[in-house]
Amino acid sequence: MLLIDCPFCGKRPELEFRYGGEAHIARPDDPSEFGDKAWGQFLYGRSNQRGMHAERWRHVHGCGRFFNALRDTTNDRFAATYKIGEERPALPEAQGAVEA
Amino acid sequence: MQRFSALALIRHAFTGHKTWRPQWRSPEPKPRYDAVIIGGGGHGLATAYYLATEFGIANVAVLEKGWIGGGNTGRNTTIIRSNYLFDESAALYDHAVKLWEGLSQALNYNVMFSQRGVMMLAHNVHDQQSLKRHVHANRLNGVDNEWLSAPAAKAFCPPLNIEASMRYPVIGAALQRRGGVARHDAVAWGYARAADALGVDIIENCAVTAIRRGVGGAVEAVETTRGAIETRKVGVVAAGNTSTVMAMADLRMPLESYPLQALVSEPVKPIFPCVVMSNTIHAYISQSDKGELVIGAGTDAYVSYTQRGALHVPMHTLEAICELFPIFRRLRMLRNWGGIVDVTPDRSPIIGKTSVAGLYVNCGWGTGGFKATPGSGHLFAWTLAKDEPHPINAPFRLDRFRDGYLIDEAAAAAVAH
Amino acid sequence: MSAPFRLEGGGRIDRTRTLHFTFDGKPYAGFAGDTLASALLANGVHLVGRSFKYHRPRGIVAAGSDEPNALVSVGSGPRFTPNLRATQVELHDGLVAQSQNHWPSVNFDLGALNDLFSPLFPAGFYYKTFMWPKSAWKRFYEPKIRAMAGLGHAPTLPDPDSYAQRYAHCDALIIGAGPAGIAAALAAEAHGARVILCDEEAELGGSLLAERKGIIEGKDASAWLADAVAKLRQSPKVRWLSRTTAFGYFPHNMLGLAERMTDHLAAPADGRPRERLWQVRAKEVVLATGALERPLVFPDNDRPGIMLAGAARQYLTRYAVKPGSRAVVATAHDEAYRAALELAAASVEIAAIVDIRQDMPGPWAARARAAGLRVLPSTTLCATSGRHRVSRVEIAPCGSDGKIGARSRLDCDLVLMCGGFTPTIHLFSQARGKLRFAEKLNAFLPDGGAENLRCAGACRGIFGLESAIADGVAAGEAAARDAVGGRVEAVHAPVPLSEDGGGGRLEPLPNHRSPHRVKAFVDFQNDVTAKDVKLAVREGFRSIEHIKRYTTTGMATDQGKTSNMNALGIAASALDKPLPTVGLTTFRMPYTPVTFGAFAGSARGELFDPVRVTSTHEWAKVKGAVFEDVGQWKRARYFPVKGEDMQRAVARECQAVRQSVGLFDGSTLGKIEIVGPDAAEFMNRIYVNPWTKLEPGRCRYGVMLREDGSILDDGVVGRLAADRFHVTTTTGGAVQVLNHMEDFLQTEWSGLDCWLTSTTEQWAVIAVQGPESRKVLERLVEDIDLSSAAMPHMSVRQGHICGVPTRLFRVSFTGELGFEINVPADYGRAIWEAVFDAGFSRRITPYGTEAMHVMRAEKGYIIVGQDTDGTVTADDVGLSWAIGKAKKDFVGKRSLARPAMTDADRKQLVGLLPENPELVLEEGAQIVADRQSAIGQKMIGRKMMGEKMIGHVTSSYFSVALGRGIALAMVAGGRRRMGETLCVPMPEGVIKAVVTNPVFLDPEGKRLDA
Amino acid sequence: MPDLGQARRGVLGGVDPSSGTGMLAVLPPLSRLIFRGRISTIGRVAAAFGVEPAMEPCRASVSGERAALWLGPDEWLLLARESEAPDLIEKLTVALAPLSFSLVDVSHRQVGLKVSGEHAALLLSAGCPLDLDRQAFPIGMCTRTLLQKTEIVLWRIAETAFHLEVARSFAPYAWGFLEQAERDL
Ligand SMILES: Cc1cc2nc3c(=O)[nH]c(=O)nc-3n(C[C@H](O)[C@H](O)[C@H](O)COP(=O)(O)OP(=O)(O)OC[C@H]3O[C@@H](n4cnc5c(N)ncnc54)[C@H](O)[C@@H]3O)c2cc1C
Ligand SMILES: NC(=O)c1ccc[n+]([C@@H]2O[C@H](COP(=O)([O-])OP(=O)(O)OC[C@H]3O[C@@H](n4cnc5c(N)ncnc54)[C@H](O)[C@@H]3O)[C@@H](O)[C@H]2O)c1
Ligand SMILES: Cc1cc2nc3c(=O)[nH]c(=O)nc-3n(C[C@H](O)[C@H](O)[C@H](O)COP(=O)(O)O)c2cc1C
Ligand SMILES: [Zn+2]
Repeated sequence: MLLIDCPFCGKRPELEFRYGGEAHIARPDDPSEFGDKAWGQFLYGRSNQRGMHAERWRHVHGCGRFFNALRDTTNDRFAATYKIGEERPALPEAQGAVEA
Repeated sequence: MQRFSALALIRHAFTGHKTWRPQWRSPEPKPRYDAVIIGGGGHGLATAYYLATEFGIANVAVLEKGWIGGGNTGRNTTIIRSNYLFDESAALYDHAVKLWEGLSQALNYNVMFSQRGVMMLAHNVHDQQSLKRHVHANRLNGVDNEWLSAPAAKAFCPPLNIEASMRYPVIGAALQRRGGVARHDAVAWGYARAADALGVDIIENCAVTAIRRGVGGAVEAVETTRGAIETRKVGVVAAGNTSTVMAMADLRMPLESYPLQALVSEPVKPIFPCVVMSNTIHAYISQSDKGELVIGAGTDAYVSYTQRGALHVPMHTLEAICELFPIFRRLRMLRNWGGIVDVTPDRSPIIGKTSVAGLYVNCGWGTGGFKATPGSGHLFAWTLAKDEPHPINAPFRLDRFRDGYLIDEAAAAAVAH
Repeated sequence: MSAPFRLEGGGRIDRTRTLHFTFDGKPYAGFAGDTLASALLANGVHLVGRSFKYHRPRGIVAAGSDEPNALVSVGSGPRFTPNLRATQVELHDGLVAQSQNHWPSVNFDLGALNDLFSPLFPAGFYYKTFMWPKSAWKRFYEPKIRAMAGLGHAPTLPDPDSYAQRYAHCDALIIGAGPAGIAAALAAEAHGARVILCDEEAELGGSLLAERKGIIEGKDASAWLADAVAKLRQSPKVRWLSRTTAFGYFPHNMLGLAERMTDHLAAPADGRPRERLWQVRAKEVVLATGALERPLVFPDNDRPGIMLAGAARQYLTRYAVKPGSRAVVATAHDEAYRAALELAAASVEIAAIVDIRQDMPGPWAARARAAGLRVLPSTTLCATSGRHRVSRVEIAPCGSDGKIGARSRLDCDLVLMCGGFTPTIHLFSQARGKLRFAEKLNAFLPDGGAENLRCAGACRGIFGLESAIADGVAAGEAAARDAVGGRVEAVHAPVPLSEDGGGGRLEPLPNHRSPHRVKAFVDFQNDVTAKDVKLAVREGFRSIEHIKRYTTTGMATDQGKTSNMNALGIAASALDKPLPTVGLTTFRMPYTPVTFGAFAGSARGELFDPVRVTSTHEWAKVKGAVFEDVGQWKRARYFPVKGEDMQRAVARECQAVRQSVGLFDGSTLGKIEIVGPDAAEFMNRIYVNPWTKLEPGRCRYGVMLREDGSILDDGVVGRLAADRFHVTTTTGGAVQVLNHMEDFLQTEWSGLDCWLTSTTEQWAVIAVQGPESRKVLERLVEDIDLSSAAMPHMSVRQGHICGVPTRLFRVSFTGELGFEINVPADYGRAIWEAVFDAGFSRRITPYGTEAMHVMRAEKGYIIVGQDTDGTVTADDVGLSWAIGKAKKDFVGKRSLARPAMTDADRKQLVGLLPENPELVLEEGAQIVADRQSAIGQKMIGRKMMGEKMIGHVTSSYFSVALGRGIALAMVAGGRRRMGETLCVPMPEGVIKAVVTNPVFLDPEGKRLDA
Repeated sequence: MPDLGQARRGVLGGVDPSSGTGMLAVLPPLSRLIFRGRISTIGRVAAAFGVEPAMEPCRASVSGERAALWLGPDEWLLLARESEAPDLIEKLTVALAPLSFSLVDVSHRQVGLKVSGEHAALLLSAGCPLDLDRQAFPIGMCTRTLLQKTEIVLWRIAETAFHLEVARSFAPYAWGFLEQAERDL
């Protein structure tokens, strides 16, 4: 069970959270301008990153907030959590490196 | 290929089993092949086997980054059934079940396909509606599936608790008698041995690291940890790692890879005659020929490549197992493990061509692709050989996610495995 | 009753408490503090079971959780438990134990024929045969194979015991209470850490429990142990857990511990849980799990009476049991000499110490010789004999070239073996720590890269007693420092690794016979021999993972604790590769098997999943309602009176509503209050409907989509004020919808000023439906004008009912004039009863979900989740009228423009009337258009070509109001097919049905507006 | 027409609080309001409600018989005596106008339980995954979390006492779970 650092409440057990999928997939202001291909990618295309993955979590059984996290999917270690609207933090090379 | 039989065993017994030869060779990669399969799981090996047997393409390499069958093929709960709802899925999975029925003989390898019946439990009115919808659709598609009352379900599986006082009582079940289990490792090894005998090179410890493309973007070669290999046809069958491999050709896939866990109990004498699945309270269970209860747990909620998951996931499953089978409460977990399952938005696989010429993909089997192994391999081989899909896999094309023609088994009835 | 092999004095047993037990029906006695294994050995019983595949007689090999052989069944009736290690079963009075895997008895087992035919059963034989004839697999071979496999029997009765669970947190979790672990715990505690210390044994002490002569910090080892344990017990900062196995290491320093609480008691106090599962989150972990002794691999090394040297020492010193009278000691490691000396001192005759090594650098050989023991260096053990117990061995000199000299025989009743030690790195590896192979130690050692953990003592290759303690102190201090923070200074440095472990061997002992003829066991429990491993390599299995799976070595219930390293050694030499490059298989939880019940904990019966009930539940129960499960809720399905079946009850309930008035509990519907100046704008974006123009006091039926265009949920929404909406959702959708809304509000439209509050549980909802409903309510509602003019269909008012504040909706899911009373939930029961009383003269009738379903189907109202699945759009179910056409965007809108969503052949909701009005179609039944092929469908289970399923029945009931069966169905291009006759092929025959509009009753909605 | 204004029936009405070892108790009914709004509104809430809602995450502030529990960065649970809700809503609404905010009466949505006694934290740890040590979860800390299979609001009101808010229909489960867990102390 992961230990997740909610930007509001601090470190809490995974059970209190709900995973929210890949982060930073922005919904277009006007979806009608998106062609089928682009819309299909928006709906379904995912980086499914092996390595540092930007993802959303909601502290649903806590403060209720959605927030973003960077987690290395090869070892499940979190590198950062940050609030919605904040920039994806830059990581030192070593941490950000993607394992093949 | 050395034939396997009881007689052969007796003959070799006299020589102390000294003269058995490797079941598949360990060749050095050649500089070029007619086709390269990335991924030595059941599906990849079956693809190579059918390319060689059915389509006469034997100059094929299967590249496996670890050991063959070490992916999900070697870590699944081996449930085989074809009672899927939609016409497309029923056709796909039943194609596989038919191949399973003669597989041991075709491969000359006992894959222990055991048609002991797969029973899916209904716990409420909604379950009943959904399972009956399956029963009727299956019947019209020529797939066996029948509705059982709760007492009939218990008669079929005596350890089952059907007391009305249960929190979620069993109100009935759908039974596919042709469903069952098989020996997962034997499937990989059997295909490998048979493909190898036809000339296919099975190259282990060989990870693909890049896909090289030429003018017009067509596939030219793959780079591997054991050097570059030229080829015009690449079939990606990398299950949990598909997104990573496809990214080498700049394709972003409609896939997410999640940990899926399973566990076995200590072995006991035969007590559990069939396969039972309860989707509503999350339990999947059968007993292997070695005696351990094989139990499927759920997926963890997040993308991960760690091949393990959290403790609360198997705990949740064992709660359900103990409710359904209270006599198993004192049995003990022997081992728990995880796999990486590649899940599509509609929980149906992708088998077909891609926008990159010469690049084909077979993925998205998620929590339930073992059962499809022979069919999937056969259809994918067809697609690779003819550069067009077989009618059965045509609906499972990648660009259905662009225009919306999903085959949404999940939305229709959310049944895993 | 005195046991013949019990020593006069010594040991940690309590001789004042004699305990009686039976094994295979025979009575024996032992003492408190015994394990079943030690008590059996004290009684001279060595043969305790039969092996998995060849059914060979087997004895006790080890003294702890590493025991591969001595698996027994314990208890009887509902407490019968198979496959327990005799070495871990603590003796209690009245214990009943049985050996396993034999027929008819452990002494005479017909299964042993397998051993004779064993040349036919090499590794993986079953993959090569049993294929012909094809049908024989299912009918003959497989049942036979299954019956042979499986060790013990499963229990056949439900388990009466309970199991508990607990979360815990600490600064330092220390696993293993040997000298290293105890030292670590003391040090961590002294530095201010909250400590949990656990050990799988009944007593804390680890190897110290068998330590006779050691001196620690100037004290006798047992005195040191007693002091240390006392100190730990007294400290409020330390929780110590014995009989507690750390079985799993999970991400982010979460560990699973399994505590066995009652199995060691003769009569557990009633209600006390049998086991307790701990989920511990530790800031720092110290693994002090020690090391496991390895057997040696030599021909017929599996006979009863052949055991690990260290185990023999433990039986002697901890349990005061002589494991035999005359022993041959075979070793590749110094540690066996200690055992030999101690056994000799206890007057066990040592026939010889047979050491495969040429030179023994340590002091031990000299000590043994000084004590008069016969030490034979460069000697191998090449055969054993003795049917139910070893009685003789053959030894021979053996040079470094592997050449065997002249053989000689030694009589004995005990063989001790020691092939070296394997550090217990299981948990470290589970934590994904990296390993390093220490050549001199012949062992893999932890080498960093894991979680917040450190290893100490023998599990890190630090074997000396003093150094293990020093290492523990350093680890405990460092853990405290890292967990508690900068205030603590660690004083001691970890002990440097000397890599001097005193020898060891990872290959079989040489012998004179053809390797293909001997059975030298590697994995005792799964009957895997050295030649099996070699055969696997010969057959091309090169990866150790393949070798494991082909031979099943390491896959038994001990998970290869004693065998994995030997298998690896044999595999490496067969592959002709350096051992570290071959590597180990993956370590997985659990370290030792853990009871299912412990994982399931209290989640059984009522506590399996919360039972959610509404405020009228008890009332309905008293009225004899039949309930159905809808998610976690219990909902009244129907209210039978006087022995009615469901059909009759439902017919009566429907009639009552259509003719007079009925009462229904709708409290389970999800409710969300959306408040704020931007509430309407938010609604516009989340629903397909337009909301701007909805007046306060009015209601609207709302539909929301997922972003992919499919229907997510629906429900009536009341606008209470310009900035306040009362939203309802389906029962099952409540949580999901709130999450969906919060998601968009927080992440996409965070600029909108509105907020969501779940009010599902705030309101009890009582639907009063039927032409007489207004008349009933008029008597109860004080400050709301219920007249049609003042309160038309689809409106909401706030006021009071019987003095209780209410939100009163005029809405209808039945097609009748109707109201839904919302009152604060604690008043639900009282108001329900008040309405019931007020309606008495009008024969007000409570109705359940089934009647509700029938009536809504008569009106063509859908149920999301029944008439829709996740593939259905609003238009598919005829709800395009709800879509706000002028809206530029809403969630899901763009997806509706995709080709598949506009396909003319999409399934659409229609009504379906069976030609025979008596018939009720089955929900889930499939529909075909082509009559010809449909008739052919009478053939069950065979694919008919030509026909295509074009739809299915989603809802189907007998409608009393219409006097016939009605159904809703999703049919491809359904709206084009009005009036067409379609076929529903059933196993019994084809049913014809006509496609109609899905609104069967009162299409103009006159009754609603009454 | 009957007046049922006094006819409340709590979901745990049938529970005998003297059962068990006395560690569990059902709290009497309370007024409960969920206040949601931007942080700038909090000053006026403090003035009208008489309790300064905590800005620090997971903290409750108390004054007399009123309390404000931080549940999220824009969400507070306001507790007051049973009869006060209507007046409080009125007062707060007036005080906060014309700011935007949301105030919703949830008095019946949840049930208050009290877990107290020397082993209160230990008992809760049967199902609550948080560290309930005094340092990690001090008096005055409050948060939504889990009790086995149900969500709760957990608030430490004394060294050895916790106030739990449980959703109404989950309260029998929470009670039953805690009762069962008590047998394992
Ligand atoms: C716990 C669990 C239980 C399951 N239960 C069932 C069940 O009961 N019934 C059922 O039908 N299905 C089940 N499944 C699903 C099933 O296991 C899979 O769908 C199926 O085995 C997939 O086979 P595959 O050959 O496609 O993939 P895999 O067997 O995973 O093979 C893919 C291979 O590709 C290799 N690879 C990846 N990347 C590269 C690269 N870059 N270069 C070279 N090689 C690469 C991998 O190493 C791997 O060996 C379960 C899965 C799990 C994890
Ligand atoms: N000379 C040698 O080669 C050699 C070899 C082995 C051991 N030793 C002895 O080892 C001692 C080192 O002490 P130590 O403390 O490192 O080891 P130890 O063997 O004394 O203690 C390890 C303890 O860990 C427990 N344990 C292991 N895995 C566990 C798990 N998963 N859950 C719960 N408990 C678990 C065991 O029950 C045992 O009590 C020295 O006294 C030395 O004499 C020496
Ligand atoms: C159907 C099935 C049965 C298994 N039976 C056993 C078993 O009896 N003993 C065992 O140790 N492992 C058993 N395993 C688990 C494997 O040891 C292993 O955990 C699994 O293949 C995943 O590989 P990994 O743990 O090496 O990552 C079984 C696996 C499967 C899929
Ligand atoms: Zn939070």
